[in-house]
Amino acid sequence: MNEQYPALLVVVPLLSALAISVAGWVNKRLCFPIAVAALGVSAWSSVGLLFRVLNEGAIVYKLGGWLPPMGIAYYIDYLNGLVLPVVSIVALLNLISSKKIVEQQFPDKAGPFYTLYVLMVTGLLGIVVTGDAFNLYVLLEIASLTGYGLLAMGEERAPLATLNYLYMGTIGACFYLLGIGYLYIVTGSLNMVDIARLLPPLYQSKAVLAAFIICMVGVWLKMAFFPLHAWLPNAYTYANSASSGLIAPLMTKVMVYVMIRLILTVFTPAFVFSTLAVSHYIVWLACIAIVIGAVLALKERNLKKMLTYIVVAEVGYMVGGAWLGNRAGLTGAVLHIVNDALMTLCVFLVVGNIVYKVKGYAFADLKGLFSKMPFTMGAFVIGALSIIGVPPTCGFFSKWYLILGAIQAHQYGFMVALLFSSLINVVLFFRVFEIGFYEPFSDHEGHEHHPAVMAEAPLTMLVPLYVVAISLILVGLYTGDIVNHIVQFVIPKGFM
Amino acid sequence: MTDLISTVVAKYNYWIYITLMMIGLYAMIAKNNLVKKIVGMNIFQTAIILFYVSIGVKKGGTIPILEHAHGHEHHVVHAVDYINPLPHVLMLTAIVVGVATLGVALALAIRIYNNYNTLEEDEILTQVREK
Amino acid sequence: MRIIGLIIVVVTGALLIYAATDFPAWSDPASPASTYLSPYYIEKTMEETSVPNIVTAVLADYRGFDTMFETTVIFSAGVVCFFLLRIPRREEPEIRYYRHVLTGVTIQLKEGYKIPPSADFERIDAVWTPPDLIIKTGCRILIPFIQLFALYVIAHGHHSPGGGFQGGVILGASIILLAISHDLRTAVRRMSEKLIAILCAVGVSIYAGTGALCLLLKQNFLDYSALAGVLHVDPITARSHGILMVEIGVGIAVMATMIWIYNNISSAGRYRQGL
Amino acid sequence: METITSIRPLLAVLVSLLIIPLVVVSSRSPNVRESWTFVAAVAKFLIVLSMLPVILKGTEIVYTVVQFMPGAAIKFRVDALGMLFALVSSSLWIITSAYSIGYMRGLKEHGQTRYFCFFAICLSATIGAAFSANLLTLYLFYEILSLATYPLVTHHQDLEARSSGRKYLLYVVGASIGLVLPAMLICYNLAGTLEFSKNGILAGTAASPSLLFILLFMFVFGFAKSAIMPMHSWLPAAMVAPTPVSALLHAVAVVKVGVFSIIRILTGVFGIQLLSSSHLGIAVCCVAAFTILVGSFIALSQDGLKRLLAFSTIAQLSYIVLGVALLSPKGMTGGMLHIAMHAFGKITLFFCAGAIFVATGKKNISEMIGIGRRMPVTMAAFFIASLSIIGVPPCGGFISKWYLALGTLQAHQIGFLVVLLFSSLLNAAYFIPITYKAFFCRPEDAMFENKVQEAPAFCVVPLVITATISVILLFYPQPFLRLARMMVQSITGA
Repeated sequence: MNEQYPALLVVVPLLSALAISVAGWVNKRLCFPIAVAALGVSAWSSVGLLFRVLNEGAIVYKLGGWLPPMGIAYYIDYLNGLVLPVVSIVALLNLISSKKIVEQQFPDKAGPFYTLYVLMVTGLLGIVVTGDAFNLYVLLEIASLTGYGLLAMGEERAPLATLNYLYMGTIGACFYLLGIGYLYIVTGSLNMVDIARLLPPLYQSKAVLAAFIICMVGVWLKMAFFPLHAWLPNAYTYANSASSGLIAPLMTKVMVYVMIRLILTVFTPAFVFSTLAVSHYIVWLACIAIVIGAVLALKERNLKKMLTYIVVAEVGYMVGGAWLGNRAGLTGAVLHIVNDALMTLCVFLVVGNIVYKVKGYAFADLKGLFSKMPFTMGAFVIGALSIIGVPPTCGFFSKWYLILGAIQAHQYGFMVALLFSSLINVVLFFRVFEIGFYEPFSDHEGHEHHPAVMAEAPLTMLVPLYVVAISLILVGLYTGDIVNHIVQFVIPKGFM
Repeated sequence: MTDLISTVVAKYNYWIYITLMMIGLYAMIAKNNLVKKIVGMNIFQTAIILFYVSIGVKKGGTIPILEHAHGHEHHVVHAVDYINPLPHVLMLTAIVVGVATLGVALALAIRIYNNYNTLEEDEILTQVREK
Repeated sequence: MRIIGLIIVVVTGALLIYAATDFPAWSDPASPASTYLSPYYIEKTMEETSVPNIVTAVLADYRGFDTMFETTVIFSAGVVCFFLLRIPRREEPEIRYYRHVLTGVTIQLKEGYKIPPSADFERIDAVWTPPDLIIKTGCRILIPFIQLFALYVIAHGHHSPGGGFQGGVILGASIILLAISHDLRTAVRRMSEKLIAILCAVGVSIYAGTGALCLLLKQNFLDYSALAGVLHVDPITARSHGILMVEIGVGIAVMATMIWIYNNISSAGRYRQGL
Repeated sequence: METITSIRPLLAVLVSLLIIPLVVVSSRSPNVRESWTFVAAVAKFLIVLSMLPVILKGTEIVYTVVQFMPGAAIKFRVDALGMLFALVSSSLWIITSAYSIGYMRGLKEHGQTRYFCFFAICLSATIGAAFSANLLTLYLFYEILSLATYPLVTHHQDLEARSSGRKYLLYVVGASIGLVLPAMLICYNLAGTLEFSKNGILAGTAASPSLLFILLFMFVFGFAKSAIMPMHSWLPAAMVAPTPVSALLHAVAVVKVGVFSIIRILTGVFGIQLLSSSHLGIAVCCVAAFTILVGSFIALSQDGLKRLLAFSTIAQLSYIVLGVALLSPKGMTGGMLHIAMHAFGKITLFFCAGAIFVATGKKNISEMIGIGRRMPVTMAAFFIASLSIIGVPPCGGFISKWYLALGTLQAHQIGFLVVLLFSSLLNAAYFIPITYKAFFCRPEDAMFENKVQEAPAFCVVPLVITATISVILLFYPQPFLRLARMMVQSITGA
């Protein structure tokens, strides 16, 4: 069974999604356990895959038994070996937490919700695991379509925000498809490794250049990289918290993975960094993304929307890091995919808990939360510190590599942007803490606060939250191992 | 000049797909009505399908279904006789994706119409702002 | 917005035109796309899968994994439409209308009153639509033939243009035609919502299940040659049969999803009389 | 230099974190809860003390927790300076714990469980910073300390606390992220390591003098806890905290972590060779001297007792920086010794201020005329401690000032000697009148007319103990003096 992990990873959630869909019509109570079991198997196989990659090196899995350029192959190396467990575990944790949210918000539609949820995870895992450029498009569409469905279920404004996302997402996916078409027309292949093998004589071709630009723009649209970010904040804010808890941590991060995959495997660094030599401009764009994201977040008076702008800024971190074009920067970007997925999950789970109990996420709803929901807020503090970048949480270490990369690449603008965003994050989060901590102000001299009644979220929501919060610190402490044993091998040799 | 004209003529499939695609893109960006945007999106997607299918065409090739395949005598198959099957396969996928996206987009549009009683984007935004 | 749109369109268009100058000319047999992978498919399909329709072979076998997800895409679109639109009916409306089919008399019922279940009465929603006999009868004659043709398209996909998607869409169209020519209630009475939803899942399950069966038979996922032992044929014929199995799955899934999406969108999730 | 590997430094850091769950669980019964704090404090002190003989023998204790990348790890190294600082803070934590009980219960403060938890985290971070072997570990504990102090500073949860909290964060966290973090990364990029070394890790790298200058001041101002002007104004603002917090954290742990960090930067990162050859030491001295004078002048004009003490602290902290930046062995010894001497003196002063507040509710000096009649023990302790800060016998402060003065002479910097002496005059000018008025003026407030009525014993006993230690330190300044000398010896190689 060991060698079938790559197939299990995707097929088990797919079949389970179908089973959930049927169970939704037969017995609704079965949906949740099936979903948990499916994602549990996925998580198990993804971890198993990671260990196989660590022991044996890259794995090729031939679907249908056909040789790669003819058939579709899975190609698992250190990069997706690292991203896969993150995707599956984040999805699993949020799934457990979403049980109560679904029961509260749309109990009738638990069946389709879990179906879409598991399908989306299938799509995301497939995107990460596949070695075929076109297959990636199909899986991208699965993840997107289910994502639209999940996001549109929310407040009154959710459908409109989601429709805008759908327009942008479709343009993005179509651009990607077109870019793959351009590559196909000049190379005749769809397999990523094969394309990379065929490309070098064509580096000067205008078609390859256009293919690269179109693919990048498509992927940037999907990951909400500035200035293509406008769809993200509304779409994530107005969605129900079970969906935003899945999509906010994973969708943008998986797209960053796709970008790094395109740069490293398909177009190869030789083309991207030497032939093109535009990395300076992209890094500057990333700086602007970070600064704009931070400033827009500062403007918001609403916790969830503030967090979505932080997501936009974090995308700038990763794009900038990847485009620094040196070892430290790329290490930082890859590490930040992992860390940011966990951090974002942490804060969005917190929002989920708050919405579940308080029924709102505007700043005014957060008053007195430290005494009302001390455990939730405790985890929020850890998540916030990680986003700010305080050691020993993991956010610090990816930021460390990113800044180191910026210094080595003499991109001091990027360094300043990162520090600026860290400082803004301090302001952002402590503003929230202040509201939760001080308000409502007691009328007399500060002593003898009214003991607030504790109204903590249920255990199924707290346990995943604490697993994430603790993992933020553990991942931080084991950064050295992650870098030495995994990330180091992601980056091609000869990369400075 | 003749060169230019012959290039333009020889690649007319590309010019058509680019034109169609840009029409779709423009509609998605500039139109005010949400359904018109959806229509634009479909044109956009169809343009890409046209592009792919036109890659598959081969001068002198016929549809990629082998003739006399199950006959008793063994026929030698020549690749030049048949057009490229792969783009057709890919576009079957893209068509399905297009249909699926269309369905989801329309479902969203219905939800929006239920909420705001209009599909004009500016009117919806005024309503949103008023709240 | 118009000006921004125009600028974006011009810039993008210029980039695409610029790139297109490097492309091979239209229908050039020497282009990389035509010389790299496609000769392999054209020349080997018959001996490797025993399917003359190369598109079908590539679709369901060489790139069968893509196609499985393609089916999943359409399945998820169906689920999304249902998820977003379906309004679960909790309570019956206060006033309901029934029409006596034979006489065309409309009956109004207040809450609490019921009519005996009988084929003579049909439920209508507020608006009274006159039954158009010609259209109804015409469609009722047409639909079986459409469905027969659809089955042919699915089954004959190995040898002629066609296959699961095409056949499934035609099959779905026949039911949608019923819904349009009569009303949604009639169509739903023939194929209930639950049946459609389960068929969607079953269709995709047939595809993914075939793949998983290969997995259980100690081959890679979707490697139909593993079925040789079960079907008692040689591995190449097994591939051909495997393709047929997944095409049937695709047909069922596409049909059911088309109907499901139509039902939800045309009635905005209320499942009343539809358009 | 011999080194041995031992887990004891890590234990010393963790012991106070481990009791936090116990404190939370036993929040219903305050006596049990406070006894956990005592257990942790004593355990921590004993662990630190157990390492003292090893250190005095000239051995260093090393322990690596995790290695992140070459040259950057969470790693502990206990040397003489770290030992000195850890000894001071862990011993004073025991005393402060006792005082906290008296103070918090005396005022019936809310959120006492939270208070004791964060106090424990602060102490962990302090010890961690003291034992840090490299800049990364130091930064880590520095940040933890900053954040763990925040809930203590803003303990009252009112508007004033909020604005002070903001100021505190802006200066302390803002400077560390905005200045120290990039400076640290630039260092790492230049030197490839962050491990403190005897000669300084930047010595021998290709850094230009201007870059060195910028880096040095990024560090000096970035470690804003040292309250060097212009990064000082968080300290008076932080005085809204309950007094035990001000006493231990804003006279001992937090501010001294800032100064300690600067010492590490000067000696371990830059190295005295590099500093003296590039004349950067003098630049730091000038900033410190400016802070000393201005801080003392401002203290003169303060009426709030705790604010006065805060400005006095600002000035005194710069003594330490000045001493080390003089780069002369005597001056460095004096600076390091001043960490201990000032700690015992200043904590006594804060304890007195708190005791006065608990017993009478007075915060301002102008309201304390004649208070000596009601609280003679407290005011006597106050007098002794203020003598120690001024730097006259019979108190420990005299020794460190003596060494500092010798240090200026040794470095041939007569200007700074003048600064030191003048500032001592200023110290006397703002401390002596308080005691004088307390004992020798007619009370204006009727409540002082009554007979002796001190604060609760939990408040008074600790301040008597610290005042006594202040006196004892003059006659028996070991082991602090020996540790300081060992450190200086190992740096200068003399």
